[in-house]
Amino acid sequence: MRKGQPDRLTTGLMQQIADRSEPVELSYREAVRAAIRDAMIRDERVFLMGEDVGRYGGCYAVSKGLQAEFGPERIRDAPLAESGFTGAGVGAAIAGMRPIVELMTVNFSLLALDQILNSAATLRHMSGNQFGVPLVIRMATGAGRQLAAQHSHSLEGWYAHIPGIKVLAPATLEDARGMLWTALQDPDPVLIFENIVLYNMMGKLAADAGPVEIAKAAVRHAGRDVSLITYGGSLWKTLEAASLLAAENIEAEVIDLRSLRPLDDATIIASVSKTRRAVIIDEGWRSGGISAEIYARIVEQAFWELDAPPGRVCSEETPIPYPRHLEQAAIPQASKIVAAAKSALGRGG
Amino acid sequence: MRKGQPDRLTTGLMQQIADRSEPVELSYREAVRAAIRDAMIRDERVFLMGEDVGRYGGCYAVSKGLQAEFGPERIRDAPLAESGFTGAGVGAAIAGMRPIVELMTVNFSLLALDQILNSAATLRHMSGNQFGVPLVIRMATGAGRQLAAQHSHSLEGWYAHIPGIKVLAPATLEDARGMLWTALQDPDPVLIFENIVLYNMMGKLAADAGPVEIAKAAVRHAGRDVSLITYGGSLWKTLEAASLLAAENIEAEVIDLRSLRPLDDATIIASVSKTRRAVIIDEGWRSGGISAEIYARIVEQAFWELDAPPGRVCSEETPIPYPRHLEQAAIPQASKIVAAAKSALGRGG
Amino acid sequence: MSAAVDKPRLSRAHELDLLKQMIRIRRFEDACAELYTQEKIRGFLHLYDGEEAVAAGVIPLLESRDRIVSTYREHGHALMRGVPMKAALAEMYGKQEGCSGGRGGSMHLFDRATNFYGGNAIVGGGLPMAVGLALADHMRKENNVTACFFGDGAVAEGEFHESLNLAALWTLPVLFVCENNLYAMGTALALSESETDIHLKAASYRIASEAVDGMDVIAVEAAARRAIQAVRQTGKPYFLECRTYRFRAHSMFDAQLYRDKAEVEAWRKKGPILRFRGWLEANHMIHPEDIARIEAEVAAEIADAVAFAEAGTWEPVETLARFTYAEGTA
Amino acid sequence: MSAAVDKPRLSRAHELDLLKQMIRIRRFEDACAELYTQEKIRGFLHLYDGEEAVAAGVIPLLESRDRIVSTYREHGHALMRGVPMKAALAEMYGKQEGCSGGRGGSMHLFDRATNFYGGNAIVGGGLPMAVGLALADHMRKENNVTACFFGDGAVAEGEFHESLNLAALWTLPVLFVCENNLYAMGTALALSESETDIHLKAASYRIASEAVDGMDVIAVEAAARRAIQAVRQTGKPYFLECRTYRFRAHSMFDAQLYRDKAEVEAWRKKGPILRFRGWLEANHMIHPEDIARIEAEVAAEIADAVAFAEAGTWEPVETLARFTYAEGTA
Ligand SMILES: Cc1ncc(C[n+]2csc(CCOP(=O)(O)OP(=O)(O)O)c2C)c(N)n1
Ligand SMILES: Cc1ncc(C[n+]2csc(CCOP(=O)(O)OP(=O)(O)O)c2C)c(N)n1
Ligand SMILES: [Mg+2]
Ligand SMILES: [Mg+2]
Repeated sequence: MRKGQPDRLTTGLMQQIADRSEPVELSYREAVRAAIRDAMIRDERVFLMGEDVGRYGGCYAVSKGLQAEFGPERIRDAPLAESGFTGAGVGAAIAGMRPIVELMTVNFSLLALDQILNSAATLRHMSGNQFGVPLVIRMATGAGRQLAAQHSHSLEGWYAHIPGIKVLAPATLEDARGMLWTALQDPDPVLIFENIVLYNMMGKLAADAGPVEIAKAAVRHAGRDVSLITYGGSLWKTLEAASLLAAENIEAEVIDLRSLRPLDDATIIASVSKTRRAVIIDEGWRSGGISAEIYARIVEQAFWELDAPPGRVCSEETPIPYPRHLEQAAIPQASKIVAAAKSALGRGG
Repeated sequence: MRKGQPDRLTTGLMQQIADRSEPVELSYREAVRAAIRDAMIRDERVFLMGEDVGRYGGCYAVSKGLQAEFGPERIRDAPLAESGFTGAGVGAAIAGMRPIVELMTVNFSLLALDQILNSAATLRHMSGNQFGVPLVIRMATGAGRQLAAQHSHSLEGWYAHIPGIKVLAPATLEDARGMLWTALQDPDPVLIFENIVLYNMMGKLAADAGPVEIAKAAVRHAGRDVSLITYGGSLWKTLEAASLLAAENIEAEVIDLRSLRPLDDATIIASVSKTRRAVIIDEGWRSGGISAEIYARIVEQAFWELDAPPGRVCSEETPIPYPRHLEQAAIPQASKIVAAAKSALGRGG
Repeated sequence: MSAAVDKPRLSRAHELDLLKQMIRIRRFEDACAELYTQEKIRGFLHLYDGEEAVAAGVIPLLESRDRIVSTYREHGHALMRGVPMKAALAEMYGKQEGCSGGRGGSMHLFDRATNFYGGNAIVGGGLPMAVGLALADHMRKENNVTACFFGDGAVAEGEFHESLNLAALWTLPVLFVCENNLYAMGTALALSESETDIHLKAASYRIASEAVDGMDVIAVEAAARRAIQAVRQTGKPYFLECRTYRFRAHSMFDAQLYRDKAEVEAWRKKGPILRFRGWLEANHMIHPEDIARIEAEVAAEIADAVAFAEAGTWEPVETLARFTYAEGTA
Repeated sequence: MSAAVDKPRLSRAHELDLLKQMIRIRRFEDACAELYTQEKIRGFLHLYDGEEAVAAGVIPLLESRDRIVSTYREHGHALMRGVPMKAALAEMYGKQEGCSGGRGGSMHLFDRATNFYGGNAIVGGGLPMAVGLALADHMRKENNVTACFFGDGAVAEGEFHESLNLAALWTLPVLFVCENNLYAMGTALALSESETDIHLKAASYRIASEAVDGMDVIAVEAAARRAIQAVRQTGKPYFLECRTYRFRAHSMFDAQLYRDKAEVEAWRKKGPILRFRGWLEANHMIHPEDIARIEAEVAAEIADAVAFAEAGTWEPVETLARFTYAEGTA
């Protein structure tokens, strides 16, 4: 959060939510905070652990105020030791707690990957179902803030390769508010990726908004001409593209995957079978990204329904550069999505 | 290597090679060793660094005898500190050396992933071409030795997602012998994955075998009915499948990708355009594996040539279990490849 | 405070039991080595031969509610903890009756019933988990101890450093037990650590520490008693370095090029079983019949375990992917 | 042995230059902060305000053939090293004339000409690289020193541990410079380390170490001279902890909820520039004209740098993916 910018107090928000009055206006950041707070209140086994989640208030101000409310044991500031405290989350989860580990950003999660892949993801299977790991790991992801090559990764789709974990990408306030609790109920490790450009997004949310299911993709905009399949930060660019296409009488259907592992094949295939054309939009690098998996699944399951090869709009295959114009050129944009959709419709330039 | 099993001495082998006499018979392990030895002799900037590469002789006996020949500075035993010594390889490469870092197995490489992705892969780009990282990282990969969930990963295809690095998968003696030197000439980081089941594979190699190019895929068996696209340890299962198919009058073309990043689209598309049918075989987990990327590229570039959706034969999406029958059931087998090829030909059961 | 910690059980029965446990581990692993050559056990097999005094000295002092995190060299830990020998062996056969349902093999013995959190095949990988187990206890104010075993090689890993710091910083009841057998595979300690006196490293984290002769089961037991007592009373971590030696190869694939036969022989003479038995004999605390009885009991248990493992069943391939996620959730 | 190390240049000219360098860094970063509010500089901007004595005390003692590895808080290091101010500022603008071609921004200043191996935005990520640079020198028997800067927060990372051990084990000429400013973002040292006396940790690796008042440029210089001399003479690593303080926020996004204004104010009174200037004045080594001259020179240099950066060019989007691989190889 930019310094000095006023931040709505979670307590006030929660009060409003508790009133179950009209929909309230809040930011994505506040929705995540409300979700954490809610979980902390509902289940005393829940705690939040990560770098600067406490006194600092979270690197993106998500957990601001929570340490004052829940104390330093349950809103636990961790030293810079990503592998250590992620592994500690694994251990605490096995022992019956419900830790939320915050890895600050996906860029630093690489330091914890051994614990995620070799411990969290394998323990239930290799112990013959004796030790499950009900751990939630949250992290920020994505480019768009000019943070350059080491701080702009979009690796959520890459993580979705790993059996044994689930991968969620809340794109809406409702999901930011609702996915956490559902993830905490899951007996297995769940990774939640919050796109950094969404934190400041404002919107309305039902005052009594609560947990949401996490198994299904959502059709965020119905259309019959082409399926635009995306998730996370790219959802909003895709919806913008759908508006632009509508102006040209192209009715795009926009699917928000919500979960990257497992993927909701049924929703994807139903849409593509209807529209017969698809474009996948993903802020990850193209080669070997989740876009390729979605691509393969569409063709595997709907080859005979397709009128054209699906398209992909992904990030350029290069580390993200610092200057704004280059950064924006590197990642998906509404204009590129429009072009890809038209090209899928044989109306390319 | 199994204890007590006789191991041909590299020196003897090299003598034969030096003689440039008839093709010699040797193992894949010996081919890799010859490649390392050759590089050490040719270029004094080259050194090998990793756990147990020296006194122990390499966990798969690849570097046996080399420390006696080149000394402990250049065949450098490293402590268990994967991130530390991989990063040291990055630094030494920037400073003008030509390190070969051995990460023992891909399973441990996760501990070094930050150094690979955030340093090795980004430095040239983010420094504006001032600092390239001419580093080669070798590691064993794959299942098949009953090493269970934490020691059986096939993540080479996953690594191929990262821009800034190259990924090689030598499947033949010739490539095991020849790719290393070419990789060392590359000004950027190159990861070489050696499948553990290949180390004991025996074969003949020209006595004067040397460096090979690494930009192209190879057609290992020509055919016109279906393209079987694979690499590494699965190549041999795929060739076996091609023989089985031949017995049923199906002529399969077998493509060995050799390089997973970059992929040689031209060779893949030429083959698929001819056969109009494809099956991709990959020991990695299916979802989000390199198989998906190849799948997407085929459809993107040859949609109108395809007579059927391509097939995939990958590993089951579960950690690899210890018992042999389960492990073998988890990974690709010739029988599954045959079935997938027939199914692509509409001759499935 | 536990009875186990309170009274040093220096009775003859206790001494005999210590000896028996060490012999039991040794004979069991001799059998495993034999079964490996018969290809009943496959994959990597890491034997504990020579290091038995550590498990035997430390583990019986833990309460059943305490927790244990181990490595791929964990047969001795599992047996001492009470994982039934037959379940451990069936696991190494890969049979469904194994303590991990046959999925894990030798490197992945798990047992919820005894709070045995596994075999871990990633060097250093268990340390953060131990910190987390202890963190859960700390947050719930449960006075359990988590004992975390690891080798000298693990000390060089970043996770060692991160875990010790976290445990001390957060005041967590972890007993770190370093089994320093002087080698990490073929890498001698001096090639792996700039400071080879490992227990000194604990000071960097303000963790109390002690080094003990790991070939002397009585010394290990005494040190472990102090250590466990300290953890239980203070809730703080403690670092115990047990200096020991591995008599056999690192795994069954190791030609042992990195050390002399003579070195191994010299250490064998200091072996924990030989030494303890000699001491018991010298003190007339043991009779030849005792040894005979122990050997017979152990042999019978092993024979039972082999029969059990042989008779075990293979998991059908149909359920291969089961337990990737909890049943009914994926 | 280098002249720079040999004779402690305690001349007035030298003292004035030290002061000037610190003022130069301070004013430059004041300008950066201003340019940030104007949105000329974007992304993360980490200022060195308060820590200038470290860079000014250490870096001039290095030879041009020596190497420097830095962090995302590296403007001061870069300027001291001789990276032209205008190239640094153009980089922060993202212009092609920047020292990294505009690709890196504030966190990624690189400069091959001065052996400046960058800004690294991964905490602890530079330590293994420093080990590798020194390894190359060691293997080629080149008597260079690699100075590696990092914060107190980095000390908790596994890579800190792995790197110190490797440097000591392999006898590599690395000067580890810990800039202990008491906070890692909002995490106070006591919440990050169980042992807060950081330099003591070097003993775990048998690395010689020293802690110095990092607000006293003369003390830093003296300690750095000893340290660099030791590294150069022995080829071994050395650990220098500089105790300092960051006056400003961690980055431009930090509301500083974790510390009192009063604490910051108290430290400001001990500021390296204030203190050194006061000392020079008390000792009549400086005149008001000197300050005026320095400020004028610095202001002119900054004005030039701003003009240069403003006039710089944007890289065309067509070359976005250039240098992902070396030209002509991918
Ligand atoms: C992270 C990691 N790196 C490498 C290996 C391969 N490996 C297995 S055991 C071992 C040596 C470990 O030595 P130590 O910690 O001393 O335990 P010991 O085997 O002596 O009991 C190595 C290098 C591994 N399993 N995990
Ligand atoms: C591996 C990693 N984890 C987290 C971060 C986010 N982060 C950036 S700076 C910082 C604090 C570092 O503190 P310290 O090392 O003391 O350096 P200082 O900023 O005080 O100079 C953190 C947590 C990061 N960049 N890298
Ligand atoms: Mg050992
Ligand atoms: Mg700091």
